[in-house]
Amino acid sequence: MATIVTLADGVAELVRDGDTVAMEGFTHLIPFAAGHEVIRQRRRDLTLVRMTPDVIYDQLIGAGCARKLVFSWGGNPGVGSLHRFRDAVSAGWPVPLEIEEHSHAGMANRYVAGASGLPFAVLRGYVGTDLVKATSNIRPITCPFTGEVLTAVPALRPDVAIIHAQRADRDGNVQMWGIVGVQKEAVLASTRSLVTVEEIVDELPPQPGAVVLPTWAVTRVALAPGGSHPSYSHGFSIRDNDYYVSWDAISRDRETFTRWLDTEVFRAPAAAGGPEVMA
Amino acid sequence: MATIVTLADGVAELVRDGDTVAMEGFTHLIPFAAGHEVIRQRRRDLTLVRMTPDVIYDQLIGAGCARKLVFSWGGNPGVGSLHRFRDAVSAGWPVPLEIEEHSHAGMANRYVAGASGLPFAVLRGYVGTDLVKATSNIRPITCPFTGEVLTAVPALRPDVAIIHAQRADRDGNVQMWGIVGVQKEAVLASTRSLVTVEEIVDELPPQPGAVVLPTWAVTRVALAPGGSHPSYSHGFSIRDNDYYVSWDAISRDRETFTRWLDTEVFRAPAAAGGPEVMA
Amino acid sequence: MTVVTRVGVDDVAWTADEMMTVAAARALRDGQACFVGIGIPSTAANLARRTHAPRLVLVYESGTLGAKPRTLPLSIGDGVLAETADAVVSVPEVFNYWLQPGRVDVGFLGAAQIDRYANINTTLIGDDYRHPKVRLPGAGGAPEIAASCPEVIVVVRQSTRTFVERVDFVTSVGHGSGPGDRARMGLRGAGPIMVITDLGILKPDPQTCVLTLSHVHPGVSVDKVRAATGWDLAVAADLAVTTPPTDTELAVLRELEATKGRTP
Amino acid sequence: MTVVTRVGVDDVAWTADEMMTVAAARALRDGQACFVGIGIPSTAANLARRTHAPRLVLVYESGTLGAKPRTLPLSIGDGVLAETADAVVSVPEVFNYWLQPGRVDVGFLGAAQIDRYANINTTLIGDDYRHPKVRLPGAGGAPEIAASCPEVIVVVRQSTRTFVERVDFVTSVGHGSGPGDRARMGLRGAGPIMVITDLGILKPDPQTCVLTLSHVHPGVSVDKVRAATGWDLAVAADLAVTTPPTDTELAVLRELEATKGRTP
Repeated sequence: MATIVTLADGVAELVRDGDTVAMEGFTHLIPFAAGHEVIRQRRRDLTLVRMTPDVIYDQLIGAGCARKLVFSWGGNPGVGSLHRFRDAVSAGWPVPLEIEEHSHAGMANRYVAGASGLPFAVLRGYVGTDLVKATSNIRPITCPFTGEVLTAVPALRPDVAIIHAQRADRDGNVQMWGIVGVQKEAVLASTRSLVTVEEIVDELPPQPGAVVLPTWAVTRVALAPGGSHPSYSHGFSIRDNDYYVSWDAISRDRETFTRWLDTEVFRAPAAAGGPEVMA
Repeated sequence: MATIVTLADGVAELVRDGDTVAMEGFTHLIPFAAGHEVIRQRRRDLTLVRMTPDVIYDQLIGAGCARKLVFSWGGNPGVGSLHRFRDAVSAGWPVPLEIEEHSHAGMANRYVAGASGLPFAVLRGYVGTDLVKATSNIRPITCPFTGEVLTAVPALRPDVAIIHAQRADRDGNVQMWGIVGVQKEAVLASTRSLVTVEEIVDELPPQPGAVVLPTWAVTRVALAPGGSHPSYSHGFSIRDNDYYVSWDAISRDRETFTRWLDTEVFRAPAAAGGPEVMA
Repeated sequence: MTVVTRVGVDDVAWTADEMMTVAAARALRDGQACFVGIGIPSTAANLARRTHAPRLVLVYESGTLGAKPRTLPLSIGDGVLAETADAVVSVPEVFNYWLQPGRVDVGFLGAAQIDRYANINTTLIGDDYRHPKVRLPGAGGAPEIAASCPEVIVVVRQSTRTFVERVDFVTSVGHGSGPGDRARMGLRGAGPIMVITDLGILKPDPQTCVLTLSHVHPGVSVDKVRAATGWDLAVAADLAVTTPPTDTELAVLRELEATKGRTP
Repeated sequence: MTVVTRVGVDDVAWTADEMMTVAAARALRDGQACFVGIGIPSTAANLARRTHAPRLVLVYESGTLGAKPRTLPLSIGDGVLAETADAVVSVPEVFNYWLQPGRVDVGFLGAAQIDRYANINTTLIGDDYRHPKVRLPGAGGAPEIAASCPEVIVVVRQSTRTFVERVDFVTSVGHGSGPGDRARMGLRGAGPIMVITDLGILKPDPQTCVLTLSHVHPGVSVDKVRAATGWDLAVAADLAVTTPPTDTELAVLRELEATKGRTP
């Protein structure tokens, strides 16, 4: 059963140096507040997993939290490149970053395999691309009935998944809706999970399009209203596009970035979720 | 794009002698009206696929429509055995019935593979059971990363899927909710599909828990209010348990059954869906 | 089965099925997730939820996670299960994301035949698959429940017809042909930890995996259980008598049975 | 890219990007389902839906099937896509149930580099994977769109930097190394049937699969296209000039662009 904790306590308890951490949210419901808390707690040597590492992972990488990135598309959506990611890959700043690169279909299926308790997933993918050479864990697999050769990818089994959702109830059942991405699979594939939410309510009202993660499939829930900013939480907030645009200039330069990190993350309080807010 | 037709026309167009036909609905939303129409149109040599062949398949088998049954659990739920199924298997009445037997997990994954355009699915299943000896298409598969041996089952690719849903709009988009079973997968795995619905509306109102099949993934939609009776359509009808109980006596005897077939199916009109009702 | 066994004082009375259901309910711990089939398992799980295990999570193979039915369902796919569930998922999802990874702590299974290693047959009676003496419903979700649930509890009425030396068809693997067999097959759950019958409770011997009588229900003799078993039944050194159903258990159970299939 | 190409009469004017977007929109047929990425593909698909293809089904990899955005989305996961979609599914589902079986008729792709066989690179520039000259975003959904959509249309601005003899990294397979290669690889879609640029339209030669100039946009010379191509570009015998954007197309396109990212 998931218990409700503060964001700071949740990160302190669940995220350890050296862990493999998946923060998911496909454009929508990106767990920025939790990511910033991971930076604030100065976690190191993380293997960061995410289909679409965008601004939040650029920040984590620039802050030196990661030693490896497992991903399928890394960019600032609608804006351009991730400068901290590039700097880490090409110049090793602030620490070298190993990469493991897949396609979206491959990553999604790797989470599905993890969520399903299977060691691998099968898909029609990667064939003929140079990803097969660049990434070691893409292998052919033969259909035992037709002889057709397909592609296998290994399950993802992160130590901890971190996602943001709209709501939880006091028992720790989690509800999210709108574009739900791969978050259910990320949570179910991971050993532990932390879910930040916009609000904690007595009862989850039925909601069209909602995915519910029962409390017994979640480890910790933390209140973090606005915790997906600058992405959005459908029904609660809208995307802050200016933030994404301005990130380009902030992240381009190591010094500007370091200043931003200091002001906006290290000196900022945990976004929300002090015990008083939880009442 | 799905077009809206009468049930009689839909069955006449989509279901052909010798076809592999999947009628799905897991206790809920069982397409009885469509099944009766298949009997009325005297289809023959069908390979019937269904996870839980219950009363509707007992009726189709007893009416001589099937030459083969692919399934994972065959019974009259909460009541007992399927007498027409037993009679066909053991005495070949009215025609011999070949069977291909799986587990639920195997059947569900076979539909998933079909829906996904893959030739097979992988699961942890069947190992150590006599199903492996009884059924030819269950094979071991080795994980190319860990060396672990798992089980593969081939994709299901029926010629036609038939399901019942609560609603469609006039464009042929289909909406169902409550226990949604394996119907989406059955439709997506099949070459053609027929969906009977409780009502056809101008616009599908958002509905918690709803699965929507877009019109471009469906072949034909037919109006058949009450078309899931004696099973139920969540929000429209409740299960007619007396029917299930009384089926035991009706089906036990060939003559009683033949009389029932004549009165309740052959002499009954298509449940609904005449053009006038569709307006 | 409506034989009433009168035990001790005259005003205490319950049927053997009631004792079996109560014993099955007691085997469930609060907070566990339980994969429930229709019939006695569903009744027992709902009884447990109304007595000592209010936070028991009921998972039905129809895809209802955390169903809290107000009335006893007639089938695993009753509307009351969907209406009261924490989440309703597709059938592929319930098997792949929930059962297969071992997320559902306990699986409840029935049996048409069960052997000394708790292997289960629900497929057919007879020795020819193509021409069975009796054709049974088949596997359903049982093989993978037996494979993947961390623990399995079997609930079945005891007779020599059911408790056989060797099942005619292994539908669901218990302990295979003995110690170490599950591990060799790659089955990740512990398999059947308990078989609860209308006469008593059997548990696999920790050394041999052979089902051994650990409890007799009140008023049932060991000889009676032995006579209802198709192999030479061993009896545990510390054989106990099952605690009789309490007044509360019986009252709640009977109230529950009366709601069966009723519209809530 | 805001260069205005003035063509013919003085009052007709559009940018090269507008011509490219209009040409891309025209390539979509009514009733098709189209896998849409953000940027020009999304603009073109939305333009098509507002002009000649009102029943075009827009599928975004975020899982929105049949999105009908009232404003141009800023990302593939904007709320307006979910709100207006026929169905919102999970990301694994959009790839497994919808893209992989070939249910989405047309895939729209961009490119950082594209070669004569329409193989696409969106991963990196340079010849050392571990130490690239320029690191690009990577694959995203493109490899499987290129593999599984029955048809692929590439939309990309044309220059020798982009149209190269050989891509530095094959992120998504076009026609591989020539005729028959897709079939040998087991790729089930037809691959790129058209590359639409700001200068013209290229199509794979039916015999050789080599991209060949089939259209030049109004006011663009063949020499200009050749000069923007990193290989010796062949020209189709029946080379045509693209029909200029109509007033309606331009008006709708500009109105659409003005809505970008606006709350509807």
